[in-house]
Amino acid sequence: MAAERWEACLAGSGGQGIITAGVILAEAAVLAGLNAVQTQSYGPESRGGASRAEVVLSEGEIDYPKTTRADVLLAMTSEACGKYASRLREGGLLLADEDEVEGVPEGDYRVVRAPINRTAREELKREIVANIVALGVLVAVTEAVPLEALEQAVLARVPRGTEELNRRALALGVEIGRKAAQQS
Amino acid sequence: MAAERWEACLAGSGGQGIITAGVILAEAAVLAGLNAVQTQSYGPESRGGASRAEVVLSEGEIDYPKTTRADVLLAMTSEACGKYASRLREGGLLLADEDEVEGVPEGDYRVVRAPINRTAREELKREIVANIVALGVLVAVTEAVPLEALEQAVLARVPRGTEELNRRALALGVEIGRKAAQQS
Amino acid sequence: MRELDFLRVQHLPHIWCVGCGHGTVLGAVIRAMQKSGIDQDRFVVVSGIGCSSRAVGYLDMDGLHTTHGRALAFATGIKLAKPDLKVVVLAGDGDLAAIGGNHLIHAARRNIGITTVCFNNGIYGMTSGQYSPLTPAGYRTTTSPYGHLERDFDLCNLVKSAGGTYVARSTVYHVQQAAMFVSRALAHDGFSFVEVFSPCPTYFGRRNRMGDPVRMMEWLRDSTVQSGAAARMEPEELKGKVVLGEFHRTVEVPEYAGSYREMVDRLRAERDDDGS
Amino acid sequence: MRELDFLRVQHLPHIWCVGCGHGTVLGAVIRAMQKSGIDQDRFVVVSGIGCSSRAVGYLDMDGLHTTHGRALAFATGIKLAKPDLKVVVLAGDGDLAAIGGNHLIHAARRNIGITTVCFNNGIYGMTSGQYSPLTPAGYRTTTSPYGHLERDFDLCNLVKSAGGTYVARSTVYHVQQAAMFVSRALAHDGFSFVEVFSPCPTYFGRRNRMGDPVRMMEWLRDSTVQSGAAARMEPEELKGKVVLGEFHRTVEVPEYAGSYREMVDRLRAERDDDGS
Amino acid sequence: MAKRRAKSIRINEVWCKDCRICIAFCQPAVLLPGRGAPVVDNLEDCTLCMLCELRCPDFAIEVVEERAESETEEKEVATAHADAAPDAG
Amino acid sequence: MAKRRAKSIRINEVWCKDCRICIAFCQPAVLLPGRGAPVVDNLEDCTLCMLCELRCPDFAIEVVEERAESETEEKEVATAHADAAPDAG
Amino acid sequence: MRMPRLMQGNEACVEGALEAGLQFYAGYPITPSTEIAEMLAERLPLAGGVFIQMEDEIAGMAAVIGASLAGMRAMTATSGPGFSLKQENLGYAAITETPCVVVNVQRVGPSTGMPTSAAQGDVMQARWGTHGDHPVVALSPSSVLETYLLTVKAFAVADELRVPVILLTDEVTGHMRERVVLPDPGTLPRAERPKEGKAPPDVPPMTHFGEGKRTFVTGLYHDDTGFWTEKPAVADRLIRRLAGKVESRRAELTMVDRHYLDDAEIAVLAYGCVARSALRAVRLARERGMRVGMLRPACLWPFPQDEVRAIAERVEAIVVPEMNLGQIVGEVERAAAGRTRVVGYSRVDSELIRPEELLPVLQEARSPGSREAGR
Amino acid sequence: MRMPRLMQGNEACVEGALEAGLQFYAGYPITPSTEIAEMLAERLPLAGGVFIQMEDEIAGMAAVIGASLAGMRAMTATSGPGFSLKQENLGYAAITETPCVVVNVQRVGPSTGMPTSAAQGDVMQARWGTHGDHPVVALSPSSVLETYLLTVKAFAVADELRVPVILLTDEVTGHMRERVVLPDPGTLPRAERPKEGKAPPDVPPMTHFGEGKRTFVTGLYHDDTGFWTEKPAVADRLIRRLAGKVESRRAELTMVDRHYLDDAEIAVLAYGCVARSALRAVRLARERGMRVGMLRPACLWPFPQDEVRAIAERVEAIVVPEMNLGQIVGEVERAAAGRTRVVGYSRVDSELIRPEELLPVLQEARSPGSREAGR
Ligand SMILES: Cc1ncc(C[n+]2csc(CCOP(=O)(O)OP(=O)(O)O)c2C)c(N)n1
Ligand SMILES: Cc1ncc(C[n+]2csc(CCOP(=O)(O)OP(=O)(O)O)c2C)c(N)n1
Ligand code: SF4
Ligand code: SF4
Ligand code: SF4
Ligand code: SF4
Repeated sequence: MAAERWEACLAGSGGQGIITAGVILAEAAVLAGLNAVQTQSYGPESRGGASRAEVVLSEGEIDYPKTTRADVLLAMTSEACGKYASRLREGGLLLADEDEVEGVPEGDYRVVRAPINRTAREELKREIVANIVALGVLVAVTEAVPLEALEQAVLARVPRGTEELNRRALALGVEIGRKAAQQS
Repeated sequence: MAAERWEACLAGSGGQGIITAGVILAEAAVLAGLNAVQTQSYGPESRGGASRAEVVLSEGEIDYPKTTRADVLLAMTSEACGKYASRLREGGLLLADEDEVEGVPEGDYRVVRAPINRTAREELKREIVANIVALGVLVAVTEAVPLEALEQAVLARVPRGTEELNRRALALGVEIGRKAAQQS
Repeated sequence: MRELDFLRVQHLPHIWCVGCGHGTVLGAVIRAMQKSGIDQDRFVVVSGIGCSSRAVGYLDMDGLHTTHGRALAFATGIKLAKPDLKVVVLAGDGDLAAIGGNHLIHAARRNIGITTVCFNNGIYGMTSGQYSPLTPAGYRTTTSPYGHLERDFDLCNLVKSAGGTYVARSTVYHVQQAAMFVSRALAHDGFSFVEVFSPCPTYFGRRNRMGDPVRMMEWLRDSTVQSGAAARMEPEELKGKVVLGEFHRTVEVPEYAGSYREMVDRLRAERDDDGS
Repeated sequence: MRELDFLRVQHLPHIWCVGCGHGTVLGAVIRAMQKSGIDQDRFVVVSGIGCSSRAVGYLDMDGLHTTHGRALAFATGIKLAKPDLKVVVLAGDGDLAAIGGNHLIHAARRNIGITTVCFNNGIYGMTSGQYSPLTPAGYRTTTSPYGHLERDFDLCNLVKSAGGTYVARSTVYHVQQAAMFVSRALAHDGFSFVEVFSPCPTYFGRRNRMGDPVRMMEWLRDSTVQSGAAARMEPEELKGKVVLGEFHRTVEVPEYAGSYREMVDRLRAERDDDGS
Repeated sequence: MAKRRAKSIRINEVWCKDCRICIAFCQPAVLLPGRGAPVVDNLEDCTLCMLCELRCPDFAIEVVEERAESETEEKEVATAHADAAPDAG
Repeated sequence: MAKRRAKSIRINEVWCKDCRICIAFCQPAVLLPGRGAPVVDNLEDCTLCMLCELRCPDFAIEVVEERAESETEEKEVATAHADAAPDAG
Repeated sequence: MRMPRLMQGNEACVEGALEAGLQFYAGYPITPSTEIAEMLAERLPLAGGVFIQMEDEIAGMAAVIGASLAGMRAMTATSGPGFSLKQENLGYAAITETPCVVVNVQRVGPSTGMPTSAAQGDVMQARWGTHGDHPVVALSPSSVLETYLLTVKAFAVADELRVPVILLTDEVTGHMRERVVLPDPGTLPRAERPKEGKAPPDVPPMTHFGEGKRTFVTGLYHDDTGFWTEKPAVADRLIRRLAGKVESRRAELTMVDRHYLDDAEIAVLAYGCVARSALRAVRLARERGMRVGMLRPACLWPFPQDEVRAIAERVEAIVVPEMNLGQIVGEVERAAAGRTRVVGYSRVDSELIRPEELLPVLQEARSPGSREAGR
Repeated sequence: MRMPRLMQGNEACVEGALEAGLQFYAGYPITPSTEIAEMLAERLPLAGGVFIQMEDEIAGMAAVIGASLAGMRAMTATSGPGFSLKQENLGYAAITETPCVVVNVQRVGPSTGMPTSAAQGDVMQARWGTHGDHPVVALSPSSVLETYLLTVKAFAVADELRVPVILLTDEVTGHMRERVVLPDPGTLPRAERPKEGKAPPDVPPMTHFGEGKRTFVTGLYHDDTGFWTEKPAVADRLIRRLAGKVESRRAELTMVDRHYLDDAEIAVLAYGCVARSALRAVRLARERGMRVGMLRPACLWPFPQDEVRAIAERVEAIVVPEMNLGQIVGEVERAAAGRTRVVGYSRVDSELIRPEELLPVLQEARSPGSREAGR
């Protein structure tokens, strides 16, 4: 769990639910008693262009609300990966979609790849829950927030009637996340 | 004729052509090679409320454009007279309509009364030229500008077809002005 | 004169010029208000900026003299905040149709319960005689010294097309009709609009050889025709005439402020039901 | 595709969402322009702010992307300065009818030679889905979460009442008709206005169970009726249907920029005569 | 009912701006131009059409009907009040 | 005149956003959904109604007529140009 | 104290407004303020209030004033372009002493600029945007919680002083989500509008439409009865009272946070979202052994000139980082009046200033000449 | 040199505009600027130009920008309320670098205020009235002749720098009639709009609609081709260049009159109509043996800070009389930066400041404490 200050940058393209994922992560942190700030960046073409969410967690005060030296970067597309990898702190974690992200830039960080989109598409038949799968992966690998808090936060935010789907997405995410972490 | 700085304040009510009179006086001065500034003050109800024109003449530069210690006050109504008499310099000239202005405030100035409106109404049958009569009176008494310049300025500004009427108004004004000056 | 009961007499005589029609329109409005039976203290009169807009200052009731063109937008706030008040907008053609044109069509579209009386003199009086969107083509104003090139709005038609549900036109020459239309407008639940031709002898008149107030009244008499008569006239005969009358009246459209209140009540009732 | 000749292809794909009708309207406009025979370099396209207003950026010609709602006012300046240019305004219903409503009715009143194409999606797309003056009553938007209470404008009728001299309506479903109307509008000398329904699946659609672009196209097909057919239908049948077609076309009113030029020429000729 | 006739026509000379609209459109020519305000010439011809009062832009003319005694009294007060501050605004 | 038929239907996969309008309203069902863009299924049924091209919001589908050789060449250039900068804007 | 929750800045503004008793909202959508309207469209009817989306921002401001004069607590929210359009009617609210709250969630200008990015470019406009002299109160929060608190405060000040109050936030603060623990409902001070007999000498009692008082309101100069006048003496009294009622409460309105100032050689003055960057920069600088402190004004107008002057006496330099080309830095210069060096730092490329980029600026401020400060 | 004639300030503005090659006017009537529109309605068609009265001030500003982009020299004139409404599109002109002239004949504000009376209440608004950072050039004449000269100048600066230029006059100067001797036609410098190959590095060449250049213009941040962009580096470059092109020409734009400053102990800084009162006051003071001088800036924005700073070094106090509650005095304070005392004097009752009333202020400035300065 985050102690001093823990930063995550979640990046992908509009429509992938990246910002929702950021919000859920921050909400999970709040449920777990942490301080949290979530910010975002988007263009006018929010429905297609690049999209980025940043989450900062801490047990204490959070002054600067954006990431400076991210502990984790979740990259859902190659573009996002190329653009934000430099934001990772030394020894940070780059979590990349196994299929979508081609060629990870060199750097002093740990790389974990997981089939996030593929799992959503093939196992869950709903690409739209890739963001929840990603959250599962991210928390499984980083333990940034307790899994119960994360599940609670997911269920509180997803549309009624989709709880079961999202619960499964999260569970699968955690599963592939653990597997990937071991392999890396 | 004005040397250093000569100030006139022309006051009456909207619709009396007070501002036009001020403009003509200033134009006459320019024709005569003097420097001149004319300013005015009016309310939204310009067609009835109080109306005031100020004219400053000089052979040199005119800095402050309004009257401070007027050499002449032309008062076409009692209200105007009461309101502005205090602006006259010591030894200045108060030129008041003989019929319209009742009760001139006490002060250290010369008072000349002339039947301005009455002349326009009765002799000329056109109350609207009272302002031109007034100009005739004013210049006859003060010699602020040469009469030829004044006539030229009047004729340049009045509507086409009314030249004769205005010429007569001016002449009558000069006449009653001279008469009044002698009597005062 | 009963009218004086509705006036802040301490501020009379008003600022309007000799023969200006605005005082006559104001009188007609007062008589319509008095006839309505609505308590003097339930009215709020709202205006913009212009000679005509000063009318609200003379009325002895709640009054709001706003910024130029915005009367209907302010009035919309008042009506929604206190739907029980009778909100009446009094303003000029420049105010309502030039700078304020957008608020006019949107208030009409919403069918919000505001009665609007347009003092139409076809000119900007307050600023000394420039053309307005109601200046008829060909006339002279200080900004159309060679004759006006633009067409004027048929304001009643515009308001109707925008959604107004009571629309009528008269003149100060036809002062009794004008008062009658205003009184029907006040009785109407929805956006009601009465255009009253009101001469500006000082600026419109003088520039167009009608400087005499009486001449302007004659012009109003001679250049207008009642809708009933107009219906029986040939297009040729109607040329250059403006039609007076009631052009539109419907009660089928719900008034906006009322609809909003209903929605609020419904939602709160639903919520309370949920809660219990 | 010939359309590409009129596009700044280096900036494609455009920013519009999956299934957004704006690209379709743009295509229709391009084809009408190409059909008009007017040189590409004689067009100036002007817009306000909104998803639709971005259209002018994609057109490979003189283009002006102005402030929200003001396209027609800017366009008026251009047209008067260079009457020979073909000035075309492309903008959304929010831009033209909400904040820009006043400029719309005044441009129509003056009958200035500007062709206006309204991309009507009944919503504010750019700001993510609030109601517009063209949102039909009852529909849901982010600012009418309980169903919209206001009525929408009949924009064609409004423009006609304001003085527009060519007025027509179509949809992107009826894309060929839309292009035909735009092409007639371009040929018209005066203020011409074409309203084209253009779906916003992202915001209008999703909130109203029509998130799928195909569903929105079906809705356009099923909720509209051609004016010819409408004339033969009972009021009952017409309920809830929007009529498409050409509603107004007259050549009797002089175009404003041309009239102004004529006046200038006449005055200068008179002065020169005086001088000689 | 007795024939209605005017008891008096009162003109508020402070408010009247002498536009002469009342005079011009009075069918029986009851009113005549005066100095600064109309004067009542032949009251007896007045048909009580009230148009002079209704059209007066300045609330300056009032046609008082013969019978309307009580109402008239009331107004007297208001008019007096008005005169008290003729130059405001 | 020979019967007009489609030579090809070209889809610009970079511009296409997969809205599927072209597919839904093609009467003879020439097009089918694909991965991210429509695929041409039975070109021979195409009636050259052109509605897919006209309605496409993304200038991403072009129906090329059998005869219109020369015009086609021209377009090739423009399309290539377009592809060159797919991510601007 | 309520449960902790993650809340968006714009949402906190909505919660604050409702807590303050908001009854009326009229506005026109614009990024990045729109969430405020959207949430209120849902919440206000349930609270018995009124939400309306008007035809434009001018109308939104007008309707707000109308509703306020009819007795409702009223507000609008917008961003740069809309704020420009509201200026005329903002001046009307000032001269008619109509309480209301105007939220400006700042984005990059001028003109349409960059609609989805943050800036602080409207700070001077908030002070001077409408024509003529007029009083202004503008509050600028740095966090989600403070957005809530200052919204409540804005209504209190508006009602108490009968002034329009501007809540000047920005895209970062407005869109940021942050853990907050809101105070219990009803615990924050609320003001009433001054009533007959209970009004301070410089704020006239307020009567509303529909109360039978025959209230007359005009944007012309007016006397105590509300009626228009052109009398110079009355005009003079009115305009000086309007300015004076805010000016004389400068001390009460001033809200400043102080950090590490006791031994500071360099002070940073920052506000809004940039204060977050600045505070971190100050901490980083302290880690590096620099004696840097910080002053954060939460009320920008009236400007806390006395506080700045006091600090100027004691430090070697005041550094003012802003997301504009230098606006508040001018006020700091004025207040400092030569007592210390004032160093501006501008970032105007739409990105939030990063703490690290301030470190060299602080360094340079301490020993000028070592590098070109600012950009 | 032409014949001497009596000319009104607003008329001089018209004559200056026509001399500068004005071809297009769009506006909306408002006192006390209306004469400008009225005269142009008569004159422009005869000059082959276009006059149009638009539906409101917003539209007037828009049409002016449209016409300018189509190649015409264009202007509009207004007063306070209209100036507030034009702000959004003024910012548009700034970011799109569209040359145009906006005349504001100031009257008493805020809001409708006192429409027929003079004030200087829009000076800060002229600088900061629109949202976002933007460059501003504002000229302020003190006489009828100078109204003519500065109008010509305004067009020259607008064309040369591709900026909107504000001519900030006032009811006194606009309505005053004064003897003038205009320079011969064609003798004053006129600038051309920068053309390809002949443009300075910081002002891009201008192409107009209808020239076959497929010009694209937007109020969004844009790159060198004019197309919108969200790239921070491009945005940064654009906004800094826009501000820089005016800032870097501060020296050329500065126009100051100096009177009796050589031996002055007290300096008066005054502009617009008040400079006339101040100059007389200075002369009266000199008659009384006081060593008083005067600095009159004719260009208010950019503000002549270097000139003020230089004087601040030498005098005991700078007195700044204004017909507002103190606007330019703030700039003077900032420029003086503690080097001298700065004393504001406000008159806000709609009357032009009288020379006599400044004498005690000057007295007090010399020996503070003898009376309460200012009001
Ligand atoms: C924003 C703004 N623009 C312009 C003006 C100047 N102005 C005052 S009244 C008016 C027009 C008045 O015309 P109208 O509404 O027809 O009323 P009238 O005076 O003719 O009765 C104008 C342009 C203003 N006060 N505010
Ligand atoms: C003055 C101003 N107000 C508000 C906005 C925000 N805004 C941008 S586009 C828009 C509405 C867009 O709707 P529409 O014109 O219908 O176009 P669409 O996006 O639906 O195509 C709004 C409100 C703005 N840019 N400027
Ligand atoms: S100027 Fe015209 S509208 Fe105004 S008061 Fe005079 S007559 Fe009436
Ligand atoms: S938001 Fe709507 S209008 Fe905008 S691009 Fe998307 S679909 Fe089109
Ligand atoms: S109508 Fe009224 S103002 Fe006119 S003359 Fe008659 S009484 Fe006097
Ligand atoms: S009431 Fe009729 S008849 Fe009698 S004086 Fe008046 S206008 Fe004449």
